[in-house]
Amino acid sequence: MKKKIGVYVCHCGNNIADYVDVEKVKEEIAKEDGVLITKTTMFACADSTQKEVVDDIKEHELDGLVIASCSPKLHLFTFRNVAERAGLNPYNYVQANIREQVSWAHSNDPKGATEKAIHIIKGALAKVKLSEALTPPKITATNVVLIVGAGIAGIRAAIELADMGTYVYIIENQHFVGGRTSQWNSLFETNESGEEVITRLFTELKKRENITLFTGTSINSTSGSVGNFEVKLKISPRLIKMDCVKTDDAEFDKKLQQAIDICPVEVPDDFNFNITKRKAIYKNFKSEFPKCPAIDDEACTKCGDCEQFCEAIDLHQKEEFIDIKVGAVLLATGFDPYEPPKGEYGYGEIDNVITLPQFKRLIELDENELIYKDKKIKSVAYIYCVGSRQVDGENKYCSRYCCTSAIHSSIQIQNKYEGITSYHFNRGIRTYGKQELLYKESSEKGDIYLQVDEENRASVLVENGKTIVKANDILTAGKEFEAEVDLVVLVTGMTPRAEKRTGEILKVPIGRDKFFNEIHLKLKPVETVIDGVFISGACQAPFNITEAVKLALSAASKANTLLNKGEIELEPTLAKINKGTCDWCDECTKACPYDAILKTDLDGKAVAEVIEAKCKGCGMCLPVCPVDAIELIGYSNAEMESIIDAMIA
Amino acid sequence: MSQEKNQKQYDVLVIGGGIAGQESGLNLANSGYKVLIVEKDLSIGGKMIHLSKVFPTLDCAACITTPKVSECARNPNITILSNSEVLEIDKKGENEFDASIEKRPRYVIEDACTGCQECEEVCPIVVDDEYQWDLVGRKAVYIPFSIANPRVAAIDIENCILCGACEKVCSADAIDFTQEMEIVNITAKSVIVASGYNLFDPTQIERYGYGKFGNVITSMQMERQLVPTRPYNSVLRPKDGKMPDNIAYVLCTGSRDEVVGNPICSQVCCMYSTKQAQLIMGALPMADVTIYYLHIRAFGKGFEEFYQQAKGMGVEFVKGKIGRIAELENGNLKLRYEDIHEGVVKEAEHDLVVLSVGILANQLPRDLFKNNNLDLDKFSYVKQIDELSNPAKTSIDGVFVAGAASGPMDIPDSISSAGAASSETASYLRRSK
Amino acid sequence: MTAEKRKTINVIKEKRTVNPEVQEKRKEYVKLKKLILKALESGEKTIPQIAEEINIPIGDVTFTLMSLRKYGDVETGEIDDMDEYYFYNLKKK
Amino acid sequence: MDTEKKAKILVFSTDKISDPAIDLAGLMKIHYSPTVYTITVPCSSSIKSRWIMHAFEKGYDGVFIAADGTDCPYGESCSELTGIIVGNTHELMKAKKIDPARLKMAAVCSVCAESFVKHMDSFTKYLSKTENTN
Repeated sequence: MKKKIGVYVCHCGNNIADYVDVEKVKEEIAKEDGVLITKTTMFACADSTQKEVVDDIKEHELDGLVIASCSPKLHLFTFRNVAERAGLNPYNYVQANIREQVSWAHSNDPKGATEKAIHIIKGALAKVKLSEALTPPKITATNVVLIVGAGIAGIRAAIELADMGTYVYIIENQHFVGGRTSQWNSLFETNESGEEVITRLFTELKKRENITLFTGTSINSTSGSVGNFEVKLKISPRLIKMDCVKTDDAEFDKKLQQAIDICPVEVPDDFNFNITKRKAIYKNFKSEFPKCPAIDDEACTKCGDCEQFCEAIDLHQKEEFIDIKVGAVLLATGFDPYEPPKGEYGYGEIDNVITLPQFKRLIELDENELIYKDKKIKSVAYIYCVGSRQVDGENKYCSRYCCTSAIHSSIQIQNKYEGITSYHFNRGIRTYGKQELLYKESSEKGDIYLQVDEENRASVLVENGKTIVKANDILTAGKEFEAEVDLVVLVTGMTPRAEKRTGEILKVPIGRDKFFNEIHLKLKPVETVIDGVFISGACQAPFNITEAVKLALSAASKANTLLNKGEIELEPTLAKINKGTCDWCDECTKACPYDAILKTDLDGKAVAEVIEAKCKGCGMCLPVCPVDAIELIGYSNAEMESIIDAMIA
Repeated sequence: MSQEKNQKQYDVLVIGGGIAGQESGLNLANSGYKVLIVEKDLSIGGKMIHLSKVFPTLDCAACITTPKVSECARNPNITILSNSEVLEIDKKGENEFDASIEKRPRYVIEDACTGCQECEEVCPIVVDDEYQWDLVGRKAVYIPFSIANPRVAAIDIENCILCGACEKVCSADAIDFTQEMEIVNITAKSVIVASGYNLFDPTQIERYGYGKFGNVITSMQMERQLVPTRPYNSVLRPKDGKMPDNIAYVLCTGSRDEVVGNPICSQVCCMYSTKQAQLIMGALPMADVTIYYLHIRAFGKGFEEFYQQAKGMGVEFVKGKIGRIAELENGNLKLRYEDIHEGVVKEAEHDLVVLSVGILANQLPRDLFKNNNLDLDKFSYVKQIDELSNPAKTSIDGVFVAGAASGPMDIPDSISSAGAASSETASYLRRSK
Repeated sequence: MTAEKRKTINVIKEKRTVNPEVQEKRKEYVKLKKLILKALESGEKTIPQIAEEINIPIGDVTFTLMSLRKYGDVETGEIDDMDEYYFYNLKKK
Repeated sequence: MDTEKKAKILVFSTDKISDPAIDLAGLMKIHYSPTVYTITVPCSSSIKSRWIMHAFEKGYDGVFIAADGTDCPYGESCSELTGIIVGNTHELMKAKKIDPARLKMAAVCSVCAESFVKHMDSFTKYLSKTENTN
């Protein structure tokens, strides 16, 4: 039992002190048994306070420490470090959360909040009194990272990790790498084309010996945990033997082309967002990587016509599974463009209403004249915020990239084709930062900007065979404006991937916007609550390419730091079996998800034993024991019951 | 503080101890690299440590910076030189940068000072407190601010009358007037430029009357009024201490403005103003807040929702262009503006006007490098020469850029940019080893 | 303490001279400080009340008063009936 | 209403999933009764019936398990196991003539701040009512 405990009650500026009477809390706590020092402090986390606590622990030889401040999710480690620096075991430190769960939650009731703070701290005191000094076990960690998604974020992270000395598996569920970036033509950040950037990066990727790429591959299942994940990968059949395909072999290319030509199956080409069709044998663009076409297994009728032309084709390929061992997983799975439901601004009903991604493909495909469905385009109306900033729909968020992307496309068609009039029906242009210059350039080129708001949106209708966009323009005091246009481009935003399985297998939490959720936007922007699982890029929120790459590189840095020492310190919260009481009934082994409990022999009696390296401290074995012979370190009956007592006392 | 104070060789020299410098320094230090952070200010923490709460999560800036600040200060692989400035960097070859650093005297022995503030009490001088953006005074010997790191006193020698009172009273014998400016020469294998940004000076826009009208303040001055360690007891007008009840924000002050030479958007003002408006409504429940804007750039994760929340709380957003601000006899301000929704010129009276000042490039990196050219963009930000695939890469191999040194950026963007810089630096160091 | 207290101030005095403007500003501040503290001797006052009583520009009064408050000479009282101006008191030390 | 004695509720939350949601409720300043006290455990399937029974003995009016549900980082068996714990404890409660409705369980995801507060409000209301009728 600890007898010399120091308790510090944090004002947190006025975050706590405005609602909790910290002086009263201090007085009440000072009366408790075993409490030697009680102090209040403006910012417990400030370096000066940390120093003061260290000095106090040393001077008064404190044997327990309680800091009542914010959520332990923010500062548990900060204060455990404080304890450690003063020579106190970090597990003799307990944090009482009197901000998130007291002052903020009950800011409407200062008296109630003060009472609750006292109870919460008493609970923390009860815990610290019974706390044991613990040393965290270390596990070996594999310095290997699995990157899911070979779009720009994934490829960039792969190269960087490889250069920092980490082995990388990178998987892509498509048969080709490059993700969304490869689908874009000119990129607004630098005017390079997506294809160029991906080609450049893929060349770099191929140079690294410590990167293995699997295309057509997804995660089938995982087990294990940080440092040692075991992942089963599912490789779907490409139906063309990749190793048969030679580069710069004109003869071979000819044969492949013949095979493509003979293929009788035509399906919408999703690389071009379905504005064109492709065969069941396909590749996305000229320099697509890997440099080998693929056969769309779902679309292919297996007629076998192609096989006669090309020996590389193998319609009998089956899906394969391989097992890999990795220390961490980095998700860079990207986004799906918002797909408007039929009828939203005439989409799917009016012939010449398309989405921004479709428009971008169209610009890429139309070399000299902008033609859509055999009609030469002389005027374009852009309708912004389609699928973003929805008032009634689910997507409340702004998709961040689309204003700039639409404006950039508009500039691009001015430069590439002659005499096109552009109308931008926007809800406030969000060309933040240097992107503002594009907005300026487009306005100077004569693009017409009309602003609408949530209540008065633009509408698209057909009158006498002509497509008309109507709106009340805020910029001209709400005057009704009408434009007859050849093409309507719906500036669609980003949505989370429709493919949910990867996130579900890895149990990555999702946020209110349904994108993957990081732990903290500012403190831990690429970490998730699942240790060893990182996220980066557009799978966590809409981002443009530069931003996604920055996040990918951040995640690479964090993953490398986690694994490069070859070992990771774990929490020492492990299950412990009271072998005297144990009657070996097997219930605990059945409950344990990690196979961490074994049958062993104790002087002729069969008893259970915990394998420490496997135990993750979840405690699932605790309640199933019929004789109550298992305790979790830090959560023993004595501790739990004394906390329960203390909080109501 | 690092034990290896006199070390002369580092893997990485980080210029700037703000959030970007700290984040990249910490990442690299945690991977085992030796890092030197040079901070020109008396404390590390940059701009962020002075902010109140941060958008869109409304957690307090101090709660996020102080742990990072103390982690930096404690990390055995990090050495910090505060109150110091890099004068010149000479690239001698791959992995070899010679830097000379000016270490200015504090006139206080850092290790001896306990931060007790007894010296402040006896100092007879009161001058503008730059850490409170001149809203209140400070002494000539002073601790910069309560959560400064290091939290030790310094003497502002320009404003000192050399009375010696501080030295007499200091029980720790920490005052030392014999200190002189030192030049520290070090070598580093790589450099991260994380020198941040400057705020736009609104005296350049005369028609807003900043500096002339006491109740026209900058957003940074409002920010200080909203922190726990604020200069006044409440949000008050600096001219007469009146509690304002009708506050106006003028967005795009010094941004998107060709006339002042800054045509780009500052990326943060819309959101920090929206945040301040929410905080003001908490601090002064009776006050009305009007935000005059051109476009609201609520683009980041959770920003749009935050903007809608502010509207829901009753913050008034007026799409309008401010023409001129005039001061009335009672200290109130009259704003002439073009109401874009209605297409007419209007006037409105407010009792406090906050200018949402934009951000500008820090000029420091411009002439730092000898014999090498550090390319800048046309707004004097450090140029990212391969923005899409190597966002931290600059025109000098081995020199990387982090945070707002490469352009306007909010905190999450600065942190991810710093993450990228640390990662690119680490692989550079490994590649060229 | 065994050794006599150091006096490094004498070292710097030989090297530096004090800018006369700084001395001027100090005199200004001391004068204002005295006036404000004196004005508050007769009881709590708002900033406009002090400014009127001592006949000093109100902006200067606010700055000096707030500095006095920061260094513990003055404390904040209640707000006036109009919810406009706070009263300030002398702080008993 | 305010003078009424508020029901004391013990909440078992989990480190990684439901406790962050309770924190988030605070961050968003959504209020609930201040007589709700939280104990954090690694996983909701580690809660022993004896702890819950102990709480009732000591005078808590209600016990609420903010379960991980399918989000549990430790495995999918969590929900099922937590359900069994609640079932077993209900039996023990019946034997001691404690209204089984005084123990509740619901899955609370890491961002389910609003749903947590709703649970607290309705549970507080229920417990206050039963107390009055008892």
